[in-house]
Amino acid sequence: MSEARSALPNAKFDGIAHVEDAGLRGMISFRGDLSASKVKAALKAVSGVEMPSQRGCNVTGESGLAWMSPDEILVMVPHAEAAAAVEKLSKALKGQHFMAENVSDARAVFTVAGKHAREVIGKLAPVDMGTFQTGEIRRTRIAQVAAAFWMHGPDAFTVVCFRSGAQYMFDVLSVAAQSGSEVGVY
Amino acid sequence: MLILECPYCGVKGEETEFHGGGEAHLKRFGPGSSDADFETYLFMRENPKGVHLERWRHVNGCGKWFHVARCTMTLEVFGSYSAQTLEPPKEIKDILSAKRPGWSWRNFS
Amino acid sequence: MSTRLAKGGARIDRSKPVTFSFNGKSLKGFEGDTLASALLANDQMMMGRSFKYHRPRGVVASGAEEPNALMNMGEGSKFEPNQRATTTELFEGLKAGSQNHWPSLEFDVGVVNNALARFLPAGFYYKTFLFPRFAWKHIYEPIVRQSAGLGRAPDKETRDADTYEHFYFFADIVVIGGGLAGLQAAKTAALSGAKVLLMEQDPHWGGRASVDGGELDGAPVADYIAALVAELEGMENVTLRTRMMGAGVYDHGYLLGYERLRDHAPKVAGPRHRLWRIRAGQIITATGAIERPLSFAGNDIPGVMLAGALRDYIADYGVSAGDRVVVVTNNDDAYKTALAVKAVGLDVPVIIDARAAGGGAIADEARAQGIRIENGKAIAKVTGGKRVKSVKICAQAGEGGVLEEIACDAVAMSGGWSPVVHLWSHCGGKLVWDEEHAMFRPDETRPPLGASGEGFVVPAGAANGVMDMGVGLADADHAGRKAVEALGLTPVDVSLPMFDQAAEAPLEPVWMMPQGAGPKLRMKAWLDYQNDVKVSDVQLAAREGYESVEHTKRYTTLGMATDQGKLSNINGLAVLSESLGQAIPDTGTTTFRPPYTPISMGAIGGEARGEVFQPLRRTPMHAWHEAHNATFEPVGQWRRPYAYPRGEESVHEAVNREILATRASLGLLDASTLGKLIVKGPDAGKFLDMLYTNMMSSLKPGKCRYGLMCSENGFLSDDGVVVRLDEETFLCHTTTGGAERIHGHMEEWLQTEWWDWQVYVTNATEQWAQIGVVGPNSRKVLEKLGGVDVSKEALGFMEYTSGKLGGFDARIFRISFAGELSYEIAVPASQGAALWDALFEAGAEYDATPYGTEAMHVMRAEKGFIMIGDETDGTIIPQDLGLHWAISKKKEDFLGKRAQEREFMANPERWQLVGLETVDGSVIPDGAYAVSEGTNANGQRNVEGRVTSTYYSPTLGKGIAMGLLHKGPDRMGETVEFPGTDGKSYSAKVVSAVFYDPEGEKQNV
Amino acid sequence: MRRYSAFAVAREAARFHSGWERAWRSPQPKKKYDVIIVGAGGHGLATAFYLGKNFGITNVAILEKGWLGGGNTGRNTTIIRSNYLQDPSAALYEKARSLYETLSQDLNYNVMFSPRGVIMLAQTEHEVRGYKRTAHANMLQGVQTEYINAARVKELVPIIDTNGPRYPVLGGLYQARGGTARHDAVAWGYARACSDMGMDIIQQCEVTGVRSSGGKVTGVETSKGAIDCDKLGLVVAGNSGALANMAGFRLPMESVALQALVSEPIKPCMDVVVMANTVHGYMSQSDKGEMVIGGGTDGYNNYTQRGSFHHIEETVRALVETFPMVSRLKMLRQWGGIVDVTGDRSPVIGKTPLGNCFINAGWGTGGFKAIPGGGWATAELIAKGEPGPLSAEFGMERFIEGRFIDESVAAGVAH
Repeated sequence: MSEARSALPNAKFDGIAHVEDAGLRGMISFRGDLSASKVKAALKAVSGVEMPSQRGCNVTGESGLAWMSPDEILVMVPHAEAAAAVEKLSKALKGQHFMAENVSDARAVFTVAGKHAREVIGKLAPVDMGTFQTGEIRRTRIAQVAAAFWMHGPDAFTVVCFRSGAQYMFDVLSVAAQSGSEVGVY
Repeated sequence: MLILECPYCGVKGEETEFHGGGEAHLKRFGPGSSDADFETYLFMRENPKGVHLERWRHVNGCGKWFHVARCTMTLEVFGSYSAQTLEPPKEIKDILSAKRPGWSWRNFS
Repeated sequence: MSTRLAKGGARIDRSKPVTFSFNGKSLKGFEGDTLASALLANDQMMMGRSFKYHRPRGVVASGAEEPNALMNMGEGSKFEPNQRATTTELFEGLKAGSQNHWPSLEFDVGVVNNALARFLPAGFYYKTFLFPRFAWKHIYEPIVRQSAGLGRAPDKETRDADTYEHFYFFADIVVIGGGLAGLQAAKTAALSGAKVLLMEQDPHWGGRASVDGGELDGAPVADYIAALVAELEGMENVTLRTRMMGAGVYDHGYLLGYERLRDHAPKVAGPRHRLWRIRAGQIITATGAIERPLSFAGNDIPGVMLAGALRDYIADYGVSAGDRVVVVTNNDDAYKTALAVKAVGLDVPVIIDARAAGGGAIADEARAQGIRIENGKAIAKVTGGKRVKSVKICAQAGEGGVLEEIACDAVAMSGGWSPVVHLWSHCGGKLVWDEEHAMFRPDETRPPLGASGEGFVVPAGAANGVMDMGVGLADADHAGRKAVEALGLTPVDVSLPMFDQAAEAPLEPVWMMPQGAGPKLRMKAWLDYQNDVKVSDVQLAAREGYESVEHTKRYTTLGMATDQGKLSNINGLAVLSESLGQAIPDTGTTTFRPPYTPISMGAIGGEARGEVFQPLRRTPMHAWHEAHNATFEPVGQWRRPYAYPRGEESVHEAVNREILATRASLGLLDASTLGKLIVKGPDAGKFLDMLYTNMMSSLKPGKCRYGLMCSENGFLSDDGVVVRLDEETFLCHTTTGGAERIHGHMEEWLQTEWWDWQVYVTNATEQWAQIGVVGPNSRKVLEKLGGVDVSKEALGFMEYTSGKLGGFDARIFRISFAGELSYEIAVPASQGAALWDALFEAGAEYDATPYGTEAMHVMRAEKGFIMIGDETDGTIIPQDLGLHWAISKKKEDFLGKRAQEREFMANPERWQLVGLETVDGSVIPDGAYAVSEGTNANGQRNVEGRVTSTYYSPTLGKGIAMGLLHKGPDRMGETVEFPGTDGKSYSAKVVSAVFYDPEGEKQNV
Repeated sequence: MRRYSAFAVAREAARFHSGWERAWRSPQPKKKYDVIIVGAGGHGLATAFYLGKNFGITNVAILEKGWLGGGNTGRNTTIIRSNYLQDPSAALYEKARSLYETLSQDLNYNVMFSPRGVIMLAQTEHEVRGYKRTAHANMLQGVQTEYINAARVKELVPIIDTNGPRYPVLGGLYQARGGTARHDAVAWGYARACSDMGMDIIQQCEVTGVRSSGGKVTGVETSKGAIDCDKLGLVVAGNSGALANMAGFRLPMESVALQALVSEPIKPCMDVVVMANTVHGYMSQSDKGEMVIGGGTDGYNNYTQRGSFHHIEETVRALVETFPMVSRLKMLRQWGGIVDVTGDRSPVIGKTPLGNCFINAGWGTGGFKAIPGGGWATAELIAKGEPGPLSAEFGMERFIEGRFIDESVAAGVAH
């Protein structure tokens, strides 16, 4: 079989910020009792990071955990390891009521980086980008679709949406990053 | 353009992150119920001028349903609370009593 | 004449000339000019024609309140009508043209309306044009429409060449208006630690504060402003924006900021407008005040201007409106205009002051300058046509007997000032009538209420009715403090500059000039310039019983023009109140609605246009479809291939070919859009039993079952195949449009009704690319890929397996929607395109044919399978469709069960699903109804059924249809009539809905 | 009543229009009326008018808490059409539309009914089928409509972009005799005619209570005192819930804000009314030249007559996409009205739990076009005490029986 493909391999746009397809990421939608120590241990074992607090996001490299709701965590691992991670979680939590569903291919991931990256997001999402910080994840709306984002570095954002909307997301981010559209507030 | 606070993820978001779900605390009537009860459950609405208890979902967010106490005349929001309850909690009732003395809504007051 | 003065003009740069054109004529202005000031500098006082009477109109104001000077601007894909000359910054190459006239501004045929004005009073159209009946639509209305309207419509094929965007911004305190009050309020708020956004609609800070000179703390006002701006610019917690208007205040502190980025620099790259969607903790409205005209006969003749505007043009642009300027007023402020005119060496023949006692200290100053002042006098009439020629003076107390005629070429009028209360009022802030200053100002005890139930708007300075500069600064500081306190912060003390204001004589309200003016004068005294509403019109409305202010507004169109009554509202209210013999506050105001001044539709739409107008969802195989000439159809936000025409083939021919190829050998369908919901947990079976009409808890792992979902109101809402993946896990397929809806539906019931049930749901729709492999050779092609045993024995009909199919991580479902041997293969989306290619490669020897949604529809109809959205329309219950077999009798409860027991739902008279075959093989038109004898009580033809799906079946070579028919299943073999809108009637025989392979032999091989 | 005509205007011009009499009287309430109508909006006034005209009942008071015609009658986008799918709706709206044809003459007041045509765009295959179905239904219902193709749409509406990148126009349902009317004039014309029949229109008179005894209404309490009546009609749109509450029953309705906006006026560029349901926007051009644009409803109960701006954004971008030149126009004014929406989004004209109290409500977003028909049917209901054929299907009992009148069908759900 051929190589697994992201929705928009190598898509790039340069304007007041740099927008780029981030390729495939391993993502597991985990639902369960987040306060259970067994669950915490299992999640740490597959991701290598501590359980984040409410709306928190602990990411190192391609792995990490992001708080999605009181009973949902997004587990991130390298794309090729997602299926194995699901297996590992299932084994560790056998007998418990939980769900670990591989949703890696249901997502598209972009990075938005540069001095005006905050403004690009701020044009599209109803979120106070003046106070947004590393370590937070925000699930919200970007233009007309549901999305989530966090910061993976200073002035650098990771944006996640559904795969089917990848082209739309790339296009709206590019429009928002068009040359000459600096707002100049951050 | 309302601002609502989701009691699950703590986000204070604008209305476009949410989806209104109509009147709160409806009692479901299933097979065996009377026609009148069933009609009331599906169609009859308080539609009050003033304090209203209603359901919202944080659809562009954490996905959770929750309840909101709101005034339909001023759009003042008194508070939001868990979806997993059959009546507004005491804190919400206290706020309502303080801000709208004598309030009542269906059989709550 | 109006002209450029030799000196002066704080806003213009005389070293930078700018060339522009007006009505095709090339003219010169300076950088910093507005279009209006540049036109005046070129002696172009007349700038347009009025709406109704097509009277010549000159500019009256210098800002956003201008009702007359509206222009057609630009060309081609950047053409835009109704641009206000007073707020249009001049730029090189600007092209403007005046509006609402034919053939030209100077000579307009429409002015005939003016001659007939006496026959065209307010609301005349309600009383006339009544006969003959057809004439309104065909004769009168077209004339009225052509005569009305203002600017030219953009060309019908115009696609706006500019771009627009939105921006979300959050601030503790937003100050609207960058005049002295706004700057001061922002300073107080910022020093107290609040995050502040300050916006100003003009390109300049300071508003009108520096127009009249004066000193603050011993320094010129302009210097004080510059220092204040510099101080604010240096503060981290302050954002300053010019060219940004506070357009509207909405609930919960939502505020629209309309930023005009490129209107003054159209050649620079970047968005033209940016609409800021601001969430403010507190809003301070420092929006200033607007001067009121006076109502005297001829007050609309070009050259009659607001006194403040006339002096703005002198101070800001070095432009004089005329050489001989008569000033007419009821207050002291207008005297400043007389002094300003005099100061640049032009003549003020007279100041006409309606007050018997005249003005205060400033009047003495004017007198000392040698200006003649006439107290207790009024203008009886202004003479002139396209330009003021003279004024006739009379006593204010009288009826207009002319005492004297004075030649002049401009009239500066002032009826007092009204605070700009629009933004205060948008969200429910109330007003109070200030008798002393004759104005409505914000009632601070009744502000608009925010999310917390507390007020969130604070007025400041002139917008709060405080016209005095020194007191205004204190008021602004107070507003800043109040807003800071409302946020729970502690305001810091800010020292305020000293300002010496000379004592002013009080204003005297003058609503008609002269007071006893008769009908002839009142018919020439304009209230609303643009819409041609006169004092006599409002009086007529009152006489006829249109007494509510809203009635008067709507009957006369007062305040409904593009300026939304900024100049006319208060004067109109006063005339109405007088006519009704009641106090002005008893009459009240009309409602202030956003936006403050009109904002571009482009900006409102923002980035959402063209390709990103709405999200378009694509499957992993989308690029292949595009490359293979697919015609698409939108299904929800998805776009699915409808058919794949080849060469010269029509879409219809392609559909037929796709069907025949599939039935004969092998068809491939991109079914990735089907919803796929994972339902897992100890209570998953119990949960699905409630959601589906069928019993799902009894399904064995590895098996598939077709299920129906109803709303709680009983109607069929979705269908699909449910697969039990393992003991605790189900995969529920939904329709293409249904995934998000059904996912939400499941979460709603789990979270709000059965929250103690142990079930989790995830929407895994897009994790999987899904391909329908359909046709007698489908098994062969899968076997060719290899890796999974898909034989009849290993994988029976309605069974599921998974494994490495040709190297792909596949889930394989043996289900059929076409009635053939068929499989649906799901692989992770990242592998979807590759599998699709692999199937075509392996299937080449079987003539693997891609087919689209239309072929899918026809094939399912040939099999009598229902389609959600075709057989159902939100009013259909499963029983109507003969789906009783899918409704569990054993279950006590499921969503919709109780509803289906209601009288009308259980009624055996409901129409039932049948098949239909036309007698002559033709295709029944979409949507046709079956008729029965007679008509109902409302005279409508009785009907007994309707077509729900109708197609040409290439398999059977004739038209087939499904439909709902009264007692249908009992009427097999009968013929029913379907009249078409094409004038033909279609006779159809009632048959079984399963047209193809009724025994199911094809799919069970 | 002095008749209106061009001649009358000319005669008055000679004396500076000093001789015009009041369009309607401003009376004090009497102690008792045969019928009290609560609500002097279009439907209330029309109900009163047809009570007088069709049944000779003129001892009628119409009570209005604000000013007549000041609710949704004066806040809508003035569209008139009857291309409804379901038989009961088509009958009612076509009755209304046909009455509009002669309303100016019937009332001697120019309501400017302009049958300029209404097109509902089909932009998906699903809509194509839905509108073809409606066309077939309309043919049998006696409603003149036709399904037209994209080229014909472009011919009728030159400013439309039928080849938009996202939702190309595939065709449309065209009702040539649909159109618009001057909304205020409809209320004013009915008011003048009612007043002329001797009915009392009492403005600034808020009903604060409904008095009843033995299951029958005896009168109402108002801000101008108690008034008795033999029969009571509640015709108060968004305030129906509150009135029903006073009368002691609940309604299958909720009140939400519906928004609209107008552009600045421009010279004529669009002669028909266009509704684009896929993208949620509709637009027409008023005689003044403004583009009149209708938007959507908020998803929550609201009595503030204000709505959320994002609905305006959705509507405007839909129109910019459908009519690209709109991008270069400006929004002059936006506003909201409170509409009462029922469980099946069709109106209620029917009896209430109180024997002599009747209700006309629940028009949602479509009340204006129905005014003459709604008034006609409600008058019949009040006069006879039982619904006539026009309103027979619109009683509240349909919710208990599960017998809905669902007009969303043609738009339907996606497949």
